[in-house]
Amino acid sequence: MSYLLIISILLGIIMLAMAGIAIYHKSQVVAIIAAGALGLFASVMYLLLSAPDVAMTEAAIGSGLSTIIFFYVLNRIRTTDEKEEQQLKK
Amino acid sequence: MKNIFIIIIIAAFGVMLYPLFEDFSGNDELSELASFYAQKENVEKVNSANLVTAVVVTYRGLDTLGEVTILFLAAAIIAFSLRKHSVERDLRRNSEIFKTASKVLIPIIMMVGVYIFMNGHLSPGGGFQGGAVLASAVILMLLAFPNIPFNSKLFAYTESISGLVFVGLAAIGALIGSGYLDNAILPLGTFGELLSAGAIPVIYSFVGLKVGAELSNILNEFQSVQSDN
Amino acid sequence: MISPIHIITIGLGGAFALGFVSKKAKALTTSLMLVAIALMGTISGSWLFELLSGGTETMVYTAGFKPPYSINLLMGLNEALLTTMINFVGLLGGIYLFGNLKKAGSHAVMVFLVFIMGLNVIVMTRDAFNLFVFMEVVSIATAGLILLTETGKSVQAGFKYMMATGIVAGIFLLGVIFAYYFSGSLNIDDLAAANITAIKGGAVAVMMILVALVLELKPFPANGWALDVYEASDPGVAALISAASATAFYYVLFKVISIGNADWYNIIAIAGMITFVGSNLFGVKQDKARRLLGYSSVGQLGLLMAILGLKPYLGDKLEFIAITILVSHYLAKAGLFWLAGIIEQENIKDWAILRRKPIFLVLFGTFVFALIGFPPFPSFYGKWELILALSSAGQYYAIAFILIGSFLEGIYLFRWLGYAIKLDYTKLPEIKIEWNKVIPVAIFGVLIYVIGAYTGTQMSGLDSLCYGPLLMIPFLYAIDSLKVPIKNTIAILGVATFAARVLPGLYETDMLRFIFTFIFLVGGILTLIAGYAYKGKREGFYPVALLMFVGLALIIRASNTLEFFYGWEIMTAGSYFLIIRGKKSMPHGLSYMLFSIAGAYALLAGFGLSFAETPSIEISSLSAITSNITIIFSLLAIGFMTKTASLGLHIWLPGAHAEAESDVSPMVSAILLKAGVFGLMILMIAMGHSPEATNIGYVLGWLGAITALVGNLAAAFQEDAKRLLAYSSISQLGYILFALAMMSHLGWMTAMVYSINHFLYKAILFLTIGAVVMRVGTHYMYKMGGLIKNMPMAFVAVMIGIIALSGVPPLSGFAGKWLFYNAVLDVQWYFQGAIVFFSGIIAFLYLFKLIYSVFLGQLKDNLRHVKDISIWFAIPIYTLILGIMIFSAKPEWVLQPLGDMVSQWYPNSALSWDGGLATGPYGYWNGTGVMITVGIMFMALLGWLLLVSRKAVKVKQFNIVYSAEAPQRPETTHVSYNMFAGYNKALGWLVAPKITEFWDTMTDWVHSVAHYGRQLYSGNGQVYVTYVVAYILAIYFTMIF
Amino acid sequence: MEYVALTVGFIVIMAGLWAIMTRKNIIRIIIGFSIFDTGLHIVMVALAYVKGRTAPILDNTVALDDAVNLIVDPVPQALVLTAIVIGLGVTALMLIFAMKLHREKKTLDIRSFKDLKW
Repeated sequence: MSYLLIISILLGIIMLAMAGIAIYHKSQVVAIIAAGALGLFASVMYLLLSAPDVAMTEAAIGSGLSTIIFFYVLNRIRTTDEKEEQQLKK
Repeated sequence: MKNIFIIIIIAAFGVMLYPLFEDFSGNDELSELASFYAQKENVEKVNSANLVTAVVVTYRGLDTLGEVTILFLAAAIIAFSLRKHSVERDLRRNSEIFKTASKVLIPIIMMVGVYIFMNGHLSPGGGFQGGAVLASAVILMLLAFPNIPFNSKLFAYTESISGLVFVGLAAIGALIGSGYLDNAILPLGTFGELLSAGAIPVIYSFVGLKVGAELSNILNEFQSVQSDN
Repeated sequence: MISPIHIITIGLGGAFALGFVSKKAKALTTSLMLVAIALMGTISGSWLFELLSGGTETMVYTAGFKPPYSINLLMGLNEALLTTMINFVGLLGGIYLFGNLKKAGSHAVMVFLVFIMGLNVIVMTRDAFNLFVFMEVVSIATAGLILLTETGKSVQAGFKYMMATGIVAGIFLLGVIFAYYFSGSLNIDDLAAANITAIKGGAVAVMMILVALVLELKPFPANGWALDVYEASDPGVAALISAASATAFYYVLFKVISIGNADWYNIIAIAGMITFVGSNLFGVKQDKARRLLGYSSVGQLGLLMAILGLKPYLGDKLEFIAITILVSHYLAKAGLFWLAGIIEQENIKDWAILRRKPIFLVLFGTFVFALIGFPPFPSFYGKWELILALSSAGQYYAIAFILIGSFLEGIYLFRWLGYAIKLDYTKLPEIKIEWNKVIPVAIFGVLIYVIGAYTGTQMSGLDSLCYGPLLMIPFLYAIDSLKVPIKNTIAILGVATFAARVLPGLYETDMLRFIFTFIFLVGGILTLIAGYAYKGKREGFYPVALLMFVGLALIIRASNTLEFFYGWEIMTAGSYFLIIRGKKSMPHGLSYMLFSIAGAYALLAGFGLSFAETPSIEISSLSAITSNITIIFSLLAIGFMTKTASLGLHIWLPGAHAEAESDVSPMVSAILLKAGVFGLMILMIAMGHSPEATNIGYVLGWLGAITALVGNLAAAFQEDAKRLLAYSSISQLGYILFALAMMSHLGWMTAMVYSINHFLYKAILFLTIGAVVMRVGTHYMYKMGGLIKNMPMAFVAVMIGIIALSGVPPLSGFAGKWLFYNAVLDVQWYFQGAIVFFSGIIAFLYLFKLIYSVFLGQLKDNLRHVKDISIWFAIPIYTLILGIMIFSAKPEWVLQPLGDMVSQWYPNSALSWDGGLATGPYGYWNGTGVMITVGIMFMALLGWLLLVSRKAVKVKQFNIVYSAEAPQRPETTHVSYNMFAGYNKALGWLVAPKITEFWDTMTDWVHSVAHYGRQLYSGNGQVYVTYVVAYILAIYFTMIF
Repeated sequence: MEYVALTVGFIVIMAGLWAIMTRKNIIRIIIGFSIFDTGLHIVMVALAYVKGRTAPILDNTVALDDAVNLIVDPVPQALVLTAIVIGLGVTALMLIFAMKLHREKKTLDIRSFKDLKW
């Protein structure tokens, strides 16, 4: 077994764990971060698979920008929810 | 109960994927298509050192045109569907350190972005990656200086001009070159230099600008959207 | 020629350039977009023109490399046609949505333009991954367009759409990438050549690609999301999705299917047929207009999918069939969605609003008939060729599925049309007319006729006369705002001109056709004369009446089955509109239409099978059939018997005839029913001589006898005069069926005498009773009575009518009876003959009731001052009476040449004629002689009666009826109220509405299946995704096992 | 190694599907789509790999003359590039829908958006 193989298996396990967190973690924020991390680990794997272009794209777009967009939306949804709660309290 | 049904479905899906796995045997050599791209005389026809870029911009340039269109569409849809809601900025004060750092970082990040898409035919990266980096500079700006006016017109014009240049170059290829998106309408230059590979760096630069502008627009719309209540 | 690639240049360049136009110049932006689409359309249109006029198709290469190294696009005839269609509907759809787009601003305009451009590319591209990219472009643009009019529902629908297409796109991508892995190419043509299905993994990859494309066509049941989109998005957008997207995606499947192996055709055919039947079944229960259109859209796509899947059996007809049905769907569905947007009524019952602007109703009707596949629309020819080709290939299950699906679609479409025509609209608002919305609908409405006419010219075997006379209909519609007398004169002149051209030649050559043409056309003229009695405009009557008569004339003229079927459908459409004009006719119109469609499909299947036997569509070639006779003969006979209303297929008739207008009842009873008789005769002439047909004839004989009995019994128990006559028609047609089924010389002579007779007296009776009803304002006989003094003309007419009907000498009914007994003795059908004889006696019951309770007895107070029937009714009535007299006195004028003709087919035991004396195997008879004898006897009796009655004492009205206290409901004391209660007790079980119950149960069953079935669409987007995945798996596992 | 990647890719795809079909929160469902996409990308890159070869960029280490024998397949990589960007567009749009749905009913539970049915 070459060390590359071992690394890739480790990466795979981490990625599956990330996917699990993204699906099942109670906190939305953690879930979104986990989904982004899944993309980041995937881009490491792309590097191993001799695909630097893809790795860059996945890191910048697949995990970077989409995570940011997720957060923006989550933030909006939360603020409305909070406002409502405040209104309810009043 | 319902989940059991879905477990069965997913398991069946796995069963369906299995033959793909079973008949997968890795690659020992390039496919016929890829070897064509890697052959010397063909590489010289396009003259791009990064073969992925050659494929993306030239051989499969029509896909890239579609891809740019998708971002364009997404930006347009987000723009017209969120426009109805009031724009009201979150005027939070940011720390001075963050602001100062941002002032330094933003130009650097932008430079990096430009570098990435201009060298797309030589090294990893290209218009999309560079554009995304540009957009991240814009995010930083939005976060650090939430009250500076976002000049959406500038972005819109950048987007339109870049798109038109892309389509225009493509059409010129069909008119004077040997086909739509032919990169040989500009001099191919010397292999491995910045000004080589014909229209590729030009196209990729404009793709970069366009993607950067579109992503910035999208982010800005998300940033500025405020709920009705 | 401009390279087709510049469709992309214009579309995308235009979209990008719109960013420069000021955000405030919204109208300008939208107009520029329309210019861009028009330019794209010009390019594709010019290619279409070029390729149609013999140009060669062109392959566009990009990047200066040949495929598979770069992406290529093809502009062939199919691509040119489809891109032209897409751009055209895009242009009109853009005009339609002008207001919405303007309001939403330049970004929405860009999305619209890119949507149309993307559809163009997916039609043209030959590269699998490029297809993926532009499919994504289209689905994202679609999601954007769904947001164009933002309601809670449209957002929900959009999200479900994105979820479903997200999965579909993922599966497609997975398939493409593995196809590349196994074949080394992304080019569709290379993938087809590579035959990667030989490897199991390759087969899975191909399956994923194809199943994703199938899913894009919204197969049942994985299509809940699509229905939501159709329902909730703006109708202008739904029109584009249904017309433009569906067209493009259908073509994608069309070109990509070649990468699969032969099994795939079966899978797609089955998926298509399940979709067609399933979604039309669920549509039956739907009452929201746009969702119903969604069901219909999905169903039509299923049909198209099935056609593609049946490619191996369709041969070179495939493209013709697919294009005609696709074009009909494209025009009709876009038109219907646009209409839905104009009138803005969600419930289909509120579509009665269309009558506020009758031109919209015409458009609606046009689209409905085009969807079902009536002539002269393109889909008619498409379905015809489809069924013929499938029959030739022996694909009977496919035929059954397609016809059942079409029938189900007919149920809801015609119910809807009925609502629009009949329901009250006075409480509904005015229609807002926005010209940018009306013009596209109108253009599509006109186009569908133009394309239909063009398709007709492409069919071999269709005489140009088949659509020439049809031009009368638009003309009559155009002058619909004139008064009745003018239009009536024009209509009569039209029919008369046609009759004058056709009839003289036929008398010499073809007595059979002469008689039927005479009944159809001269009968038409006579019944039209009654129309002068109507005042005002009588809007819409003349176009549809003429439609029926043209159809009838076409049936007679038809020399091949296509022409025959064409005329049959025209006649059905016309008679449907005539019937549904009656005040309470909505349900009856629907059941008439449904039985007619079912009958027409039986005919279509029969013609298809006969074509498969002979390969010819000539009617004469029916006689050359040697196998499958039983099934072909039965199908055709059933088809014809829906029009003759034989027992079991009769339930539409009483209501339809009774509720029709006074002059329409004779048209649909005396005249229209004969179309079925004519059809049966044509059938038996061609195929009656085989032993199989003789066996069926035996069954038909029994059926005719029972129909005669039950019809007469039911007639006897009616309180409604017109309903009584309607049941009487059923029974008389039973006699005719019985006589025809004997398939002997005497039998046929009997049938013809009955037919002529029935035409004469039923026209007289319906016209007279209709005229009486117009005066007294009720159908119920117990509300009439004693009218003899006010209406002597009507009384005489009814009396002559019932004498002719009952078969008492001297009128022609007697000739019929005489021939009948001879014929029965000849073929030795004693038992059936006895039933018919018995039912003849029952006829006296209702005839007595008819004349007694209407004309004799006490005159009602409220009817004391009614006038005699209108002179415009009296003229045709007395002309017909004259006809009866002539026919009774000189039957040899008609029967002798007819006999000669019948002898061609049935030479044995023929009648021999010696002047007026007819001699059969069991006796002889002389019409003139009988007439004179009976005349003398009648005069003698009458004289004696008059002599005796001078001594009669008149009884005062009040000494019986009001002898005790006043009854609760005075009408119940009328003698004809529940007149035959005793008979009803004895024989009523025979007419218990078993058959009606049977059909009701069938209807309920269909409805409850639809009701429970459609709960599959729970509305939860996640569940729909599960369906999509399950659908993929289902296909996968069927492919394996 | 490519086997590992392929296996992981397939499992991630199925995990994404699982999330899409079982999670009730719309944001989670969109995350599911994002996971599903990532899985697809991993599979695509795995298919491009050629044993022991380097990236398809012709620089000093990869001689132009012998590139055919030195590099991995650039085609799937180019396709993934496109797919990633498309995925971003789709995700952004789905999130817009999520925001609008939330605005409508103040909830993100997919089961409460069943106004259209039958």
